Amino acid sequence: HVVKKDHLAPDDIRRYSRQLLVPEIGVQGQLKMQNAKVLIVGTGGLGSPCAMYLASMGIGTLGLIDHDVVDNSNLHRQIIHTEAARDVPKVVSAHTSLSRLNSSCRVVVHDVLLDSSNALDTMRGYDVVVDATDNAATRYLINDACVMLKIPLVSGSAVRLDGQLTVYNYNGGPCYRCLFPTPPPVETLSNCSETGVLGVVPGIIGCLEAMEAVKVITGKKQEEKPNMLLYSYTSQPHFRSIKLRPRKPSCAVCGDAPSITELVDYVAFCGSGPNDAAA
Amino acid sequence: HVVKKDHLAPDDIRRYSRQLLVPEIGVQGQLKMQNAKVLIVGTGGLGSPCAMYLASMGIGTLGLIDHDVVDNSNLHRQIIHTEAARDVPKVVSAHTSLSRLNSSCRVVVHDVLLDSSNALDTMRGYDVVVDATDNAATRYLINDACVMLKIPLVSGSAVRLDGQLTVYNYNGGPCYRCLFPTPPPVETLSNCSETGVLGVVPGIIGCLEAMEAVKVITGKKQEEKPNMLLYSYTSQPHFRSIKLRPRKPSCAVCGDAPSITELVDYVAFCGSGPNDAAA
Amino acid sequence: MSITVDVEFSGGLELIMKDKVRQATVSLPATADGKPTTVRQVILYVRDNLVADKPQLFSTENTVRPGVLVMINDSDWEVEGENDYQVQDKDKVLFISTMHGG
Amino acid sequence: MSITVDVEFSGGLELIMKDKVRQATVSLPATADGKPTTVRQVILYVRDNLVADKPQLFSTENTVRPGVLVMINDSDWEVEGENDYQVQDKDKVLFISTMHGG
Ligand SMILES: [Zn+2]
Ligand SMILES: [Zn+2]
Repeated sequence: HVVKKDHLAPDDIRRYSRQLLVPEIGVQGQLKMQNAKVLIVGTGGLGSPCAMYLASMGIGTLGLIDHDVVDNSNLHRQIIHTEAARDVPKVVSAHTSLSRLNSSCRVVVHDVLLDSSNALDTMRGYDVVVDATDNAATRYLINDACVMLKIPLVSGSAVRLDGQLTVYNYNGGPCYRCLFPTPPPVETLSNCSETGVLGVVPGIIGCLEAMEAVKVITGKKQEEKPNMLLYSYTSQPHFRSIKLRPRKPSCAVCGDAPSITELVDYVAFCGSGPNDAAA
Repeated sequence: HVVKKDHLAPDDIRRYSRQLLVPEIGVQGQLKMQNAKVLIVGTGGLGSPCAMYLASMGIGTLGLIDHDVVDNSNLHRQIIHTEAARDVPKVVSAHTSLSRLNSSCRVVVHDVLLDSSNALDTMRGYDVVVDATDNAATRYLINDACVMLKIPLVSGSAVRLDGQLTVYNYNGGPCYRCLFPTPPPVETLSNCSETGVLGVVPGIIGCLEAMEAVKVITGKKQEEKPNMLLYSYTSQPHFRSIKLRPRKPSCAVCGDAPSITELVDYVAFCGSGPNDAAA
Repeated sequence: MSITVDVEFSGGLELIMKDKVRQATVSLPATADGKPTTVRQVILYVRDNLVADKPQLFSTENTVRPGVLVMINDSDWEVEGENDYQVQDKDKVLFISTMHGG
Repeated sequence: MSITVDVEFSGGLELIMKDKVRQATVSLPATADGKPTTVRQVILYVRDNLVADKPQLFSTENTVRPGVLVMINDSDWEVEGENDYQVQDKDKVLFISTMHGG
């Protein structure tokens, strides 16, 4: 249990002085960040910059979930991990880096493979969840758990030279299932290890996920209508924002009469899971 | 002198395998990155993610220029610097972090205050220059030196909740002076220490600067018309791209009959310099 | 009278198109019975004319496959009536495949 | 006949406007001599009516101050003829202050 702060310590005023000067943040915004608990699922390409910036900006509690160890082929994009961390569990390596950046950030590590047996207990109590994972089954799992736990979900993805970003289950907007009620065919599923990704693409999207988390925490996000940001290095302009539907009353999980009221087997649902390297 | 690589070592193939899978990058793109020399001026909010991603993606030589030391109030946004690096010269701290991320990146540090006496010698020989500085005088200095040395200039800025990004002096597009022939009045000048900035805003723009550098190196940038990307957390959509003029034949530095053919006194020109805390 | 629409592919769908096109302008013939053209007809046209070789990666059951969002003039087609939306001349239809990588 | 234009402020210019407005729709009166309205008149209108108290932070010498870019319908005004561009009804004029921080 963490006691809520109601004022900033003198050290914090010096450290975060540049943020306190931003009118939309100020002391109240900084306090909201310091009292916030954010869970980042995945400490890979997206989770790296997201965790580093959230910790640096002064988020009070950061939860990290990952079951993987650092591999050589991660290093071109997963900047929270150093060469020395190869073969170390990613959450351990990430914790080390975050402690170097901001020792006052409380980091809670979960070295587990998130599944329907542990998701609700692991995710309960967080104010915002960031989806920084790399497979469809885990994305449905996180979505459903967020709906059941009533937690806003910041969701990003990055493949090749493209990225996508949405906040689900927030302020009358859709959840992931409202948009994608049926999982895609197995042969369309792919992740970074098959299709590749330029290192800085998850950097861009991960930073934007951190920004969305801040917007949710400070309340600024409430002024926005549901939307999805698309990024592509190969289209001009690189960024475009598209308007999304509101929450669907007929949604199986967030709808008015949900048929899914507890977590299911998401690997079976998608026909492919977090450990399947190829489709 | 660095020998150009014409093939990837087996270790590099493993390490950068996810990038090699991206069709627009591939082996040729990766070799272009490994043979490239990028100079980042400023290792603060913008320079931090830009340097980290460029090093991680496999840029062969990274030059870093900064004359400052790490301050407590930098840490909320300058994620290349750790708490332990407080009071250490920024280029030294940055070099340490980059070596941890990618020991095969050749880092050249310049612990100097860039001015008209040293800029040309320091900047000569780089393929791309990234402007990650925080004041108008240095921005004019870097621009003029890039024009004289014929180096494309990736320029970003971040203040409060807003950012801007442009590539100058490239492919028939404008230079900084083409857009801003006259420096702004001194009372409009400000930097992060006066107006503040949310930590992740330079994160977003610095990542995008790294992406622009990659696009210049791989040649992809040639397909684009001159443009400026605007980012703001307070406008919807957050990103917009605006079309810029081409190079101005009447420009004082990059025009057909330039009146500025050697570097001038930029602090006098702007009425304010890199060491002026307030306008 | 035929209708012209701009179609665009994103999130990897461009890779399954002929020549990996991201964008195309397509002319849809008038319907035989004089009924308006729906976005479903645009989807079937794309499936039959633009997709390179695996139509099931774009379309199943006479609509887009699961995991594809359709945006009509930058708005979610769900708001517009989905498959039955009547396309107007010069409409922009964007197909986005959801991506899972990170 | 008056002309209506949307004006927008970016890069910090919004902070020097009354109520820190980012966007406003302004109606410019017809010119007395029947001449077309130019973007210079938009600039002077903004200076005299929207800027809170320091007009010189927005405009000097009857145009925008140095360091401000003007975009007309998302294109650099330099291409359009700068101050003398004849504004059309419903034009969007975006004023961007260059930022130097990092
Ligand atoms: Zn739903
Ligand atoms: Zn010029």
